[in-house]
Amino acid sequence: MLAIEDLSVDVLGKPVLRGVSAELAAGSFTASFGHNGAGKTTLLRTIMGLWRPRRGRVLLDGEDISGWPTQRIVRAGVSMVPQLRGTFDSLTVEENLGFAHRPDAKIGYDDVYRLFPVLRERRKQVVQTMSGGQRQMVAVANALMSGPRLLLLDEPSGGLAPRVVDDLLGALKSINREFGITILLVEQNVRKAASLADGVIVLNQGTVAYAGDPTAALEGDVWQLL
Amino acid sequence: MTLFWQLVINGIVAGALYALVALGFALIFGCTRHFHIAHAAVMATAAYLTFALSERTELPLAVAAVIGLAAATLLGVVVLRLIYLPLERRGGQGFVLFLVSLGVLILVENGFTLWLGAGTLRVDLGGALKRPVDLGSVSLTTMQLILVAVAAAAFAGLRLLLRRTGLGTDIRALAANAELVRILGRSPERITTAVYALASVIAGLVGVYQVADTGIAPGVSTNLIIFAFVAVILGGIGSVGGAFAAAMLLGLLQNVSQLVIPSEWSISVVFLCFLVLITLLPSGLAPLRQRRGFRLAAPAGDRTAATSESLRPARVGEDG
Amino acid sequence: MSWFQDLLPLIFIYAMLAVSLSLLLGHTGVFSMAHAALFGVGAYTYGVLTVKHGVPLLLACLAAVVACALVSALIAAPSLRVSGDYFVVASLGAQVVISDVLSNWDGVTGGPAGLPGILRPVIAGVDFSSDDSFLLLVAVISCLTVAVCAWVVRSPFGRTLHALRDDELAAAAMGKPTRRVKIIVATFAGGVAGLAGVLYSQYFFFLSPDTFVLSNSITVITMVVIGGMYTVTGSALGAAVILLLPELLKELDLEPSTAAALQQMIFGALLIAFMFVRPRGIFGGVTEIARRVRAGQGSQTKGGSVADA
Amino acid sequence: MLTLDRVSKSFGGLRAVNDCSFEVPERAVTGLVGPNGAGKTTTFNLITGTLGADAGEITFRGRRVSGMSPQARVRLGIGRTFQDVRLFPQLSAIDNVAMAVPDQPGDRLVNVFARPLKVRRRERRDRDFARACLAEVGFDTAKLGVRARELSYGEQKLLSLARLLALQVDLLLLDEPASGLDEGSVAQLKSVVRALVAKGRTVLLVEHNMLLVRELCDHAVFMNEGKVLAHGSPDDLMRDERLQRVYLGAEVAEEAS
Repeated sequence: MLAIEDLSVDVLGKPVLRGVSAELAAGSFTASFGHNGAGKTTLLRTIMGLWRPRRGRVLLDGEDISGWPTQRIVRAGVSMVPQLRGTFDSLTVEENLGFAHRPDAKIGYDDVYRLFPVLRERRKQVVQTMSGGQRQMVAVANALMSGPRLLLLDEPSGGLAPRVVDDLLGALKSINREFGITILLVEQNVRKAASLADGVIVLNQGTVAYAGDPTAALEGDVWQLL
Repeated sequence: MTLFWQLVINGIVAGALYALVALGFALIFGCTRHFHIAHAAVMATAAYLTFALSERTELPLAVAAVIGLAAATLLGVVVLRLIYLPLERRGGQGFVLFLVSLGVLILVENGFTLWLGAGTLRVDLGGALKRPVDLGSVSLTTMQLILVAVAAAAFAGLRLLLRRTGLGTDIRALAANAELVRILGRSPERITTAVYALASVIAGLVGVYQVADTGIAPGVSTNLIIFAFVAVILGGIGSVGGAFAAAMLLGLLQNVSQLVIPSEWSISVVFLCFLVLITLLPSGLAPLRQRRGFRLAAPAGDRTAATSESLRPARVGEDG
Repeated sequence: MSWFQDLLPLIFIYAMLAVSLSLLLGHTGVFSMAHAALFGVGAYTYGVLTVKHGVPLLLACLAAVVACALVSALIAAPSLRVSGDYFVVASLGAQVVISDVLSNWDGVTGGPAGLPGILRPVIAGVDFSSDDSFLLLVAVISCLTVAVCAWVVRSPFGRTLHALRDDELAAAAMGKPTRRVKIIVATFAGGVAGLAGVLYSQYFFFLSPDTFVLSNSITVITMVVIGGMYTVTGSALGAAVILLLPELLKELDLEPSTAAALQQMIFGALLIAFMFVRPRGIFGGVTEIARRVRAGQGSQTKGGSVADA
Repeated sequence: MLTLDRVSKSFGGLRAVNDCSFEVPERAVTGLVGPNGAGKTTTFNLITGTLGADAGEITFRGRRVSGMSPQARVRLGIGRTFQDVRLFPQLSAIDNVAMAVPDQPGDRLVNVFARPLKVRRRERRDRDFARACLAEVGFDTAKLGVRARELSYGEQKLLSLARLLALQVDLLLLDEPASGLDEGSVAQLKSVVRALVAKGRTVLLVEHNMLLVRELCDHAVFMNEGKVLAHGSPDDLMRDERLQRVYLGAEVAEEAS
């Protein structure tokens, strides 16, 4: 569904991605790893239209979306959970979801509340006062409310307790299975993410160091890069 | 005692004027961190156009005022869309925006001076609005009464808008996390435009009032905006309610101080108090009221000093 | 060309003022709106001391510089405890207060009517009261001041200022006493502004509070921005550009009030235009190239693509 | 050398550092490891004084430093690098390093006027020293005059390390020094850190690269959710079951054993 072709991106004048190519099949669950500064976040932001590529294209269902404004990309069915700042902290849960909601999305409040029951209990609560795990749930829920076919997540488990990470990544798996949403997950938590994913992309210094099967990734030399 | 209460009344009237300006300025600053000094130009536009249209043409005053208000609102939006947003897209931040904002202010204000002269301009409203209303031993004009009512209504209305409407949620969302607004497929520019329109309408009202009451002259609107700055800083950045309260306080202080200090010193008194106050309370009056009331965004608690400033030239910078 | 001779001392004086502001604005990253007020404090201290109290001219000059430096430090001290946004408001407040004092404190400053009868100095037996000799004096002092400021900017102290401007937190993490440095540079800039004020009062023999109002602060800001706030010489040249502009307007034969408003409008338009076209000012790019040539790095930067990010 | 005793820091409702206690032994490399958001960088900020602690004591060589300004702590001998590098973008590479040399007479405006010769002499010496620091970390000497913002990320990282060397502090806090560096630079980094310790310096570093931690660190402290969960030698730590579960994943742990 998503094809990245020879993508090069400069951020603040410095090359961050250099000729990255990758493909995500519809309904797949792909995990991406790499050091800080390897270009993972830049890859996601470029797909979302927040950075412009210097070279290369991003194709969504065969259509070139690089150069589109973010709004149009979201309407075309791509959503992102940004790193750390995926919520409106001074708003309540319900206000967060309401802001993100698109009426024509096939996912609604009920789906999100079924996925994260705790959010239904706390829908009147201001996000600021919630725990890290719950906030991250709100962040994921926000992205879902815009009705994506492709969901990008930037280190959603950063700073969360292990048990919460399991819950969250488990929820991602059911988002992938039940709603049929394609997922591209950037993670530090290599083992857990790799066990969920059916494909892995390892970035190093702005290039693809490995792309393919998750188990093979963890056995080969690629591991040395992480 | 009569004098005291009259000064209190005058203080409330002045405070209401400052508060209306501060309300819009705080809304914009809290949402976007734009130090929008050209807010004064918006106010002046409403005032000057109302004057020009009613005095120089045959238009009825009410129509002139509505056109003036509309033009002021348009100016606020145009400054945002044609100047601030394009500059922001090029990486210009607080310092650059402040300089252009200053440029817009002197351009617009002097443009009107060039056109209409540097004297004090006033429109005549006729008797009804200027008639004093007696409140026991003190009095104020009907117009002043309306001003205070408008300020109270604007405050309550804005509060309601922010808390209870979809636009209010959008505005608070923008203040909380502008980038997420974009990531979720909404347009921060569109919400910002709404904020500017809203704030500019309020500023326009002040302008119309000003030209009908004490009159408009070069520097009048700049003085008002300076009071609004002080109110926003004292009220705690991001707090619209705090700005409103601080503006009322400034108005009262400026007037009541005249009991003991000659009136030509009253502005100095206000600013000296301000300088002393921010020395003692660096984050304004906000810490005095911990209640999470009327706040657009969290204060810069965990943000580091370098990132919480909006006016740093280091981020200016690139040729071409 | 006699108008030009009349203008020259003013250009030299405003060059000092602009350079002093550029130390704060461009080199330290502190946005001050009170420079006209500081200018006024210097001018009036000198004027009042010499005219009303008969203090010897050089002593009065020294007093003016010191007073101005102290006022500048006083403005800086409280607002440096908090972030930069406050400094704008605090300096605006100071500008308004000082303007008020100059025009309302009739007993001392002469109030709105102004303060006449200021004398030009006699230094070491040389009388500088004629226009030509005074021009020479102003030119020498101004050039010296600009040179001294340029020297400060290039010294290790200047480097610390630049570090502070770039990232205050990191500068503190490198052990620099950030607050003290800011107060010292504010004091120094205030002293320079005071000296400019003294020369201004001597040039006109007369002071009026109208000179030291907010709009004049904005004019000085325009000089610095247009000349190039990141370079000392650029700021000084900016003063010349901005002062020559009204002379060109005079060719249009406008009424004085019209000319004044038009002039301010042009300043406003220039501020806007420069932020779009040349945020580093007219002379900013030039000195940048010079810097690179000096550092021998001209060839190292690839087409400037990095800088344009 | 450095002791944290029950230090806590909250942001709003979030306890970023929670009752955190550990010790950094002298003349050794200590690693601070844990998942993102575990409170490592906040701990750094508390040690350097960028943030004030809500509770607890931090002592350095027996002196209580909590409450001191960042500058005072630098003078006592605590210096740091930043995760996001935080160079002075408009200054040249050499100026970035030279400005960090402590006790410069030129730091005082008075000396610039009163003792220009002394300032100039010292400045020449400081620039030489800065050049030496840059050489020590393997910075490309052809780029000494280039503005920091025009350097690559890897070069900026090296520059920030050189800046820390110029600061001549005894305790060096390195926040993710190896992230974004290529293998050659990481090797350089390792040798620099080892050389520093051999000269009697103490290093505390935050790092995600566990292999580097294992090679470089004598001790490691494991943090999660603002708390210290374990400390010991890196090898011991990597065998710790909790740490494997929370952070490492089985494969690294297998390699470690």
